Amino acid sequence: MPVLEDYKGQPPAWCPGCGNYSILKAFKETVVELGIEPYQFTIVSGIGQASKFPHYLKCNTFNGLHGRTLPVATGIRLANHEMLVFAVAGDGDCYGEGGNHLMHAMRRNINVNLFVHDNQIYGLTKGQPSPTSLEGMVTKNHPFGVFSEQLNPMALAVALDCSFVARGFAGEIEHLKELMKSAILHKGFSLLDILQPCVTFNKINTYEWYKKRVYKIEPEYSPDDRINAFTRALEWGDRIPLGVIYRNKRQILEERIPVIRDMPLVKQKFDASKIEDTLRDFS
Amino acid sequence: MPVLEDYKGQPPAWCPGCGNYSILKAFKETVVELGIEPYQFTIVSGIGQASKFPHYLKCNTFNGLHGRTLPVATGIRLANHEMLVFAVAGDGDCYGEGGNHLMHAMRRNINVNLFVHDNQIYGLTKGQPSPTSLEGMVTKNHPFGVFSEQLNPMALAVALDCSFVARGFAGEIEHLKELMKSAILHKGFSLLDILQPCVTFNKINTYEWYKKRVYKIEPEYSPDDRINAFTRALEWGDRIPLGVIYRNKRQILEERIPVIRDMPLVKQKFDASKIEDTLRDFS
Amino acid sequence: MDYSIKIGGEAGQGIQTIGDTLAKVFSRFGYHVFTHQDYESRVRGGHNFYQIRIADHLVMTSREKIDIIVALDLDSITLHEKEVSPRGIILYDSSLIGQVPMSGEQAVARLDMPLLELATKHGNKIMVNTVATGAVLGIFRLDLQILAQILETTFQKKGREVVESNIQAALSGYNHVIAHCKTCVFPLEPETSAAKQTMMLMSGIDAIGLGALSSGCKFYAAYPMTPSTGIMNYLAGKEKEFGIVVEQAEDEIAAINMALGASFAGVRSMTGTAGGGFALMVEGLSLAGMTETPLVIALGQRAAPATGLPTRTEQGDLLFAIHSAHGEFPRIVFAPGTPEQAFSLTNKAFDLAEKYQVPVFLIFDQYIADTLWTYKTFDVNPVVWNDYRLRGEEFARLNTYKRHAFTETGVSPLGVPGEARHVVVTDSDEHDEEGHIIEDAETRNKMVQKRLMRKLPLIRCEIKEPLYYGGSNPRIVIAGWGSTYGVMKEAVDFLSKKESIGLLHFSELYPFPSPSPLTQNYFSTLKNAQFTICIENNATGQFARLMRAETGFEFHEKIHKYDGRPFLLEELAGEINARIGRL
Amino acid sequence: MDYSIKIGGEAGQGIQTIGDTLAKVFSRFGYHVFTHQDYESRVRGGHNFYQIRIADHLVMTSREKIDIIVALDLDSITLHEKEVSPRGIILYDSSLIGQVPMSGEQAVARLDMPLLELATKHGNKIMVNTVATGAVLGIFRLDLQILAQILETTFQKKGREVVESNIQAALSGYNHVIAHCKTCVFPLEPETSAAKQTMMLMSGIDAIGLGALSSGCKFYAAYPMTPSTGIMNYLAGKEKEFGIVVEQAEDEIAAINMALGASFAGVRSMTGTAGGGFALMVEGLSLAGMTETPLVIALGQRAAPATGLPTRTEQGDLLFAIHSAHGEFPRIVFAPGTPEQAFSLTNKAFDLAEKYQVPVFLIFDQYIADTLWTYKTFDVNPVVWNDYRLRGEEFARLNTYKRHAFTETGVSPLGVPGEARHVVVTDSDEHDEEGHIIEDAETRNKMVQKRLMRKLPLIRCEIKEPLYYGGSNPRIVIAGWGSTYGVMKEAVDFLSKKESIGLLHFSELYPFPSPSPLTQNYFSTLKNAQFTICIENNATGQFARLMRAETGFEFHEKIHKYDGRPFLLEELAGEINARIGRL
Ligand SMILES: Cc1ncc(C[n+]2csc(CCOP(=O)(O)OP(=O)(O)O)c2C)c(N)n1
Ligand SMILES: Cc1ncc(C[n+]2csc(CCOP(=O)(O)OP(=O)(O)O)c2C)c(N)n1
Ligand code: SF4
Ligand code: SF4
Ligand SMILES: [Mg+2]
Ligand SMILES: [Mg+2]
Repeated sequence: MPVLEDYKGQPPAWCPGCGNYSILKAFKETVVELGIEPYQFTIVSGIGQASKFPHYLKCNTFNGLHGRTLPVATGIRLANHEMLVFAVAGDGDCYGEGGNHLMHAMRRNINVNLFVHDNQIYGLTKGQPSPTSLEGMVTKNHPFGVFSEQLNPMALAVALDCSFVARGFAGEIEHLKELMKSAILHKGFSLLDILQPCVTFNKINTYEWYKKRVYKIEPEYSPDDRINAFTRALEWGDRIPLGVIYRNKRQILEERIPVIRDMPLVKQKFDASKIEDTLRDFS
Repeated sequence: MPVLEDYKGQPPAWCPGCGNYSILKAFKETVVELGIEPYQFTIVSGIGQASKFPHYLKCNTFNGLHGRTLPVATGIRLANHEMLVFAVAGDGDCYGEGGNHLMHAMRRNINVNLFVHDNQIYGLTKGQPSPTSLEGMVTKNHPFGVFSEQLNPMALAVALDCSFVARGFAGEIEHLKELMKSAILHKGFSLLDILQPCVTFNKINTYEWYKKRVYKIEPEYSPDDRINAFTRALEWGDRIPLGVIYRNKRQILEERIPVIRDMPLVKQKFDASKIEDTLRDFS
Repeated sequence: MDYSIKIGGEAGQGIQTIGDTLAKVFSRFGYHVFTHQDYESRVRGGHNFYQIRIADHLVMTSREKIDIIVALDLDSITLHEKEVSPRGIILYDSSLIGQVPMSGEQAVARLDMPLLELATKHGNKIMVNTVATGAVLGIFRLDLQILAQILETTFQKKGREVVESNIQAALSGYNHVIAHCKTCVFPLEPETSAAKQTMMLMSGIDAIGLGALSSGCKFYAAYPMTPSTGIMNYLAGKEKEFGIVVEQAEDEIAAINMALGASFAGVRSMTGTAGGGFALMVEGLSLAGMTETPLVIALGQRAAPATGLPTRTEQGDLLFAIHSAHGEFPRIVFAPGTPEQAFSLTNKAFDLAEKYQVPVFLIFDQYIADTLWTYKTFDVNPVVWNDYRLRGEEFARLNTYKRHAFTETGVSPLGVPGEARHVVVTDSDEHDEEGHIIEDAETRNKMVQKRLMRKLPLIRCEIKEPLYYGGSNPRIVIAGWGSTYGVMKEAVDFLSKKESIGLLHFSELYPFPSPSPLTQNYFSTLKNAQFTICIENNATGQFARLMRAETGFEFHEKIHKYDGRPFLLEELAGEINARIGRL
Repeated sequence: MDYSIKIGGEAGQGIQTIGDTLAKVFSRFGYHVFTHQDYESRVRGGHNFYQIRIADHLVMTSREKIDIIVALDLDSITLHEKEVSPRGIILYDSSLIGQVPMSGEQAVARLDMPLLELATKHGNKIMVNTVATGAVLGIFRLDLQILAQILETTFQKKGREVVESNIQAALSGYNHVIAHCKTCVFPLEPETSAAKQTMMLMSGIDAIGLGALSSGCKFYAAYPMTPSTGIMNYLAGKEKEFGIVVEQAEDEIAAINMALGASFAGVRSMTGTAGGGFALMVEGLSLAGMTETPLVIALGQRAAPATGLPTRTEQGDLLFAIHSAHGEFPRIVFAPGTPEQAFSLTNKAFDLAEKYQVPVFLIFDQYIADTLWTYKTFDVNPVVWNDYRLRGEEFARLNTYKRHAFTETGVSPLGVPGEARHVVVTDSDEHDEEGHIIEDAETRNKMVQKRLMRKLPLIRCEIKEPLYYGGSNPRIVIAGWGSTYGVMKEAVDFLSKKESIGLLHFSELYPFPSPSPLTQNYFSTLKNAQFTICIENNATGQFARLMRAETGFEFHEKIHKYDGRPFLLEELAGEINARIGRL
């Protein structure tokens, strides 16, 4: 059984007080509690503050390009679907640069757990608005404030019939752990959007701002109804729901591809002897 | 007043019987009936069968790259918002390669009319599945059929609070013309998804297939309610709704940017005399 | 014996079926065949053609003069009549294509035959193609038996009746020619016919697919794009038999990143695209370079920039492939000149990609992708296959593991994540041996040295010299790369009757096969020649520029073609002759 | 007089504020200033520094030896103490950074002063920066009046009280130094002080922004990426005053396509990014080439491949910029070596982009972007501004209009859509004069000739020769490009006491300024030199390769640095000396 110490990574380069620390804590505890060993999973991350995440624990890591976590994660799962795969990305990373991959990963329903550290800002590049920034937010490159409507990742995910759609908050570690566990245990593509205060650049969506607004979805709520889920997904502003918003039982891609149904690709030996036969196609 | 003859373009290179012909006819009649002159609008298209569209009429044309219609259209509108701008794209073009731009164009609410010729297939490249292809469709590169869930552009658009969301059908020219007119007259980003039989490569979604399923949304339907709209957007299969599914009155980007509120950028003269003053910033 | 047949018509009329079938018939009879295709970017209509050359000797290019035109549209006559050789003939059906205007200066033999009528008589009008195929075989008086076999295989799924009526249709075409055109006889060398061994027909694109298959490629991600789609189709057809996963990505960025993910996870992986699609993969290429993830990229050139002439050919992306992506890291670039080279270089690409953990390019083009060549056999046995990855026991046995460990060769151990308790960490940021982000100058320097400077000389040693063809000490040397091999070689054959001329063909282009004392020195051939010509299917002379950047050598002359079409034999020989003439 | 100050500390401690303020004070007093920055890719913590050089003569590079270190963290001492000159001193506050270990071999003067205490006394601990700034000025005995003005401007929004307390804090730092460190006195050349004219401070990145502004740029679309974000910030700050629209795109692909759309619609437009972002724009670049849409691209290099060292410098993307994108089309590549060049080349970029309807690159890097230079004046008047587009009456007057009409120069009329009844049509497919898709070889050939072959020689004529600095007939020539100008020039000054040495600096790189009889012949300087060295901030020598590809010339030696840091004066001079020594 792994213990927390097994997950010790590099010292984080985040700002003191950053919401990312809580997410890191929640994640480490989650994998420890689920008994998952460092070598048993891979984190794919992009570029941004959030994406430094895998360096701060210990695990297989592909820290790739800004916005491109999901294709890499998809490739890994298709090559080895016995590997537990996480994609960790920022809101800019995943909803901005990488928006197209998000849409299509949901359609594919590849069994990847996507955790978006949603600080509603571009942190690493020092404070430009992200797709989830509030309308009106003023930044150096937006002197008149943001004009685009805030992206609602939950609504987007429900519209794309994403297999598992949830929202967590860095200020609610225990609840966040529960969501992480549910995402991991859920078979199918999971989007867990995590509200994460950026204490340095986002002076609007602070801990206090979130705390005043978030609430945990009532236990009676059934995340299986898509219309209901859409309604709930639209909630934002005075009240922001935390919890599982939508869930379905779609078959995962890895189980649909005949070639890998029985054995992960990476375990299948290459048999050169059959090549000669294929030459018959050409005469 | 323009007449149909003013819109004569190159001879189309589409297959006989292709649904694109009807869309072309509907479009030409629409602009003629609205009295719009060829020089008064610009069509931006991508690459694909659909994207050859602007060559087959007469108008300002930017036939750009596969998947990149919307950024070009956005640039044109920001530079000159007195220009009426259309983006014409295929389903692969717009929902595949260009998916990210679609999401963000909806958020921006730039006043562009996007017409997607949705034949649920990649036509020009000879029959690969597109994001709207039905699950299970078998093609040369999908011998076991498509595994991804079919993208629902209507649901996606409602989730992103797209300003105008409608579906037309190439087999219903008059109705399609009405939708085109509504889209043009609507102030805000408009997505008009047009079901378009590809008689050569899509042997599933034929004229007959569509005809059996499509119905016109009842006049009592109010497209102003987002939840309702989402419910309607999810309809697909035995019954496929045609008409305006969703509509809102969001302010368009062009009206929010202070600099261009009074005059299009392209008409604003460059005043070099003010440069000297800005040097004061540096001492 | 050396005949050329051109089948012309609109897209969708099935000229490719006729062409492929004829190529198959002749190759099964043991003749050498070469075909190339010319088609527009549309699905129906327009004007396309399919050109076949049949000979009793090795052929590897198309010629200018045509012996038989099968005209399924009027353009096939109006545009191509001037190409018909004096002995040539045009087959057509005026009930299909209308009245044909009188030909120009010199009258060309024409046979207006009732293709449609015969087709309808034996079934329906689709069978026009079969009638035409039979008619061509009639001209050669070539036994229909093999055609019948082919029709059988093609139509067996549609039932006995369809097979039979097609055979009858072919026969009717055959007989019509014999009955109505006494002069339509093209003699075949008798000794070359039945006795000879059946030939295999191989296209450039299939050779790449087969090469990937034979190299243990297990993952292919791509977004459809001419002329690369054939690789995806080929491998998709082999998914089950060979345990391959083929994924159509949402865009090219996803394609290359998926391929990198799969490679990281432990399987050989590949992506393919055309120039414009590759343009979108450039950031991913840089990622492959930084993370040292093995990857093979098939890059199909077409007439550009931008969408250009999307179904046509060009050698326009050589310098792009070599210099693409920000930053500096090693890469390998191959450009096959024949399907055989396409096969073996694909294999070498997979081997080197994994051996050195670098991206490897296979640059091809629309022309080589679509051409069909004949081979007596196609040797798939000398394929190299080593598993350079750390797996299972071997991996588990290590006490410590660092993905990017400094080593003498610069090559670090490539562990398969999950196969041992070690974690495999890599990063697009500059990193330390373990794969974690760093900022310090010292580690940066060491990593650049490891990744780039140590590996590069080793990779350079793997690069073969260019192929030299011709006599020793040639007065004239022509040089080129990739798909122009066939036409250049035949041009040398053609010209060497009168001239002392040789060919240098480069298929392993980067790292550039620099002349060195260790290798046999091709460079002296070049330097000692009195006159050198660089031949490229582009406008700016990219290879000539590369040669100068690498060696300082400058060619005396350059021959460029950039209209989207390949060089034809007489055309190229003529161009070379003209340059020699100016000497 | 030539002093260097290094302010070191963690990200977020405000070392940039101290640095910028000091630079401003000295430049307002009329001294020459040069600054450069070194920072990690993080927002808080780590170790960064800001280096300032102050002199009574023009300075354009940083030096190795430091006179004053202001240490806001311990690393500033442990890492940099060895750089301190014999006369130098380290300022710090042990209550902030803890006990400082004894220094190594040679003892360096240290002043442990109560920065925090003084700050808290006058307000709060944030004012540590103000105290430190005052202390540095104390060492120079430089009147605090100008600092007071600057503090006034900086804090006026926060109210009188804040301004006052900052001034008091500065004064307390100033007085503390005078009271407690008798030896801390760095004399300033008296005649250079008050009498002299105030200098302007200009960074490379602001110079590009200002250049765009002065060239009538009206549209800027980009996705944030170091080191280019400053351009977006600068232009966004001028949106209202100058009628500019700045749009943050969803990704770099959108950015370049938006910029093309705006340019098509009739306004001057630009995008900016770093190497990795540009990698995503490559397909769009090809589109600009094919559609002949004017575009300026600011490409900020950083240490790569992939994410690399994202806040550090490199000259790694030269060959990438020149060869990026599929297909062949003309482009222009500039790489400024000073803010002044950045300004004027940005202007030239806009002019040529529109004049020839081609994409133009401004390649810069993190180093030049962040450096501050002083100028007596910054001449914005000789700016070129011609409107090459067809608008209004002029456009309407035409009988016919063809966007891609064949012309003698290859340049077709660039009409603004909507301004006349003509339609403006362009296409990423190969097209005819009107802009409609074509397939035929003849039109293709003519378009390639128009787009590429006719324009290229004209563009070539616009390219200036490299700048030569040094005496005539130098024995040694060093050469380089872009941001290394300053350090190379000072190295020449430094070395020319003993050596006959000159500098060739290339800032207009492509089309390459080929030696020609028409232009003054820089090439002979190079060829006649006994020893030539190419100096590049990269690992592979990209410029040297370009030079060889273009001219066949090969440098005798190369000096490369690729650790993400810029060359410093003594370091480069030493490297050059070492090579000369080996002669
Ligand atoms: C292709 C590309 N474009 C831009 C960048 C620069 N960049 C690095 S991180 C980042 C955004 C960071 O925001 P987010 O993804 O929300 O992560 P955060 O730092 O807020 O956690 C950007 C734009 C990049 N590295 N690569
Ligand atoms: C970047 C890029 N990738 C791929 C292609 C090849 N390509 C051309 S059209 C097309 C898809 C066509 O499908 P769709 O957009 O649905 O249009 P349709 O032909 O069906 O109208 C593709 C993949 C391309 N031109 N550019
Ligand atoms: S900038 Fe924001 S997101 Fe980044 S580490 Fe600091 S607080 Fe966290
Ligand atoms: S292939 Fe399909 S979409 Fe394309 S023109 Fe033919 S019928 Fe229309
Ligand atoms: Mg963020
Ligand atoms: Mg389509």
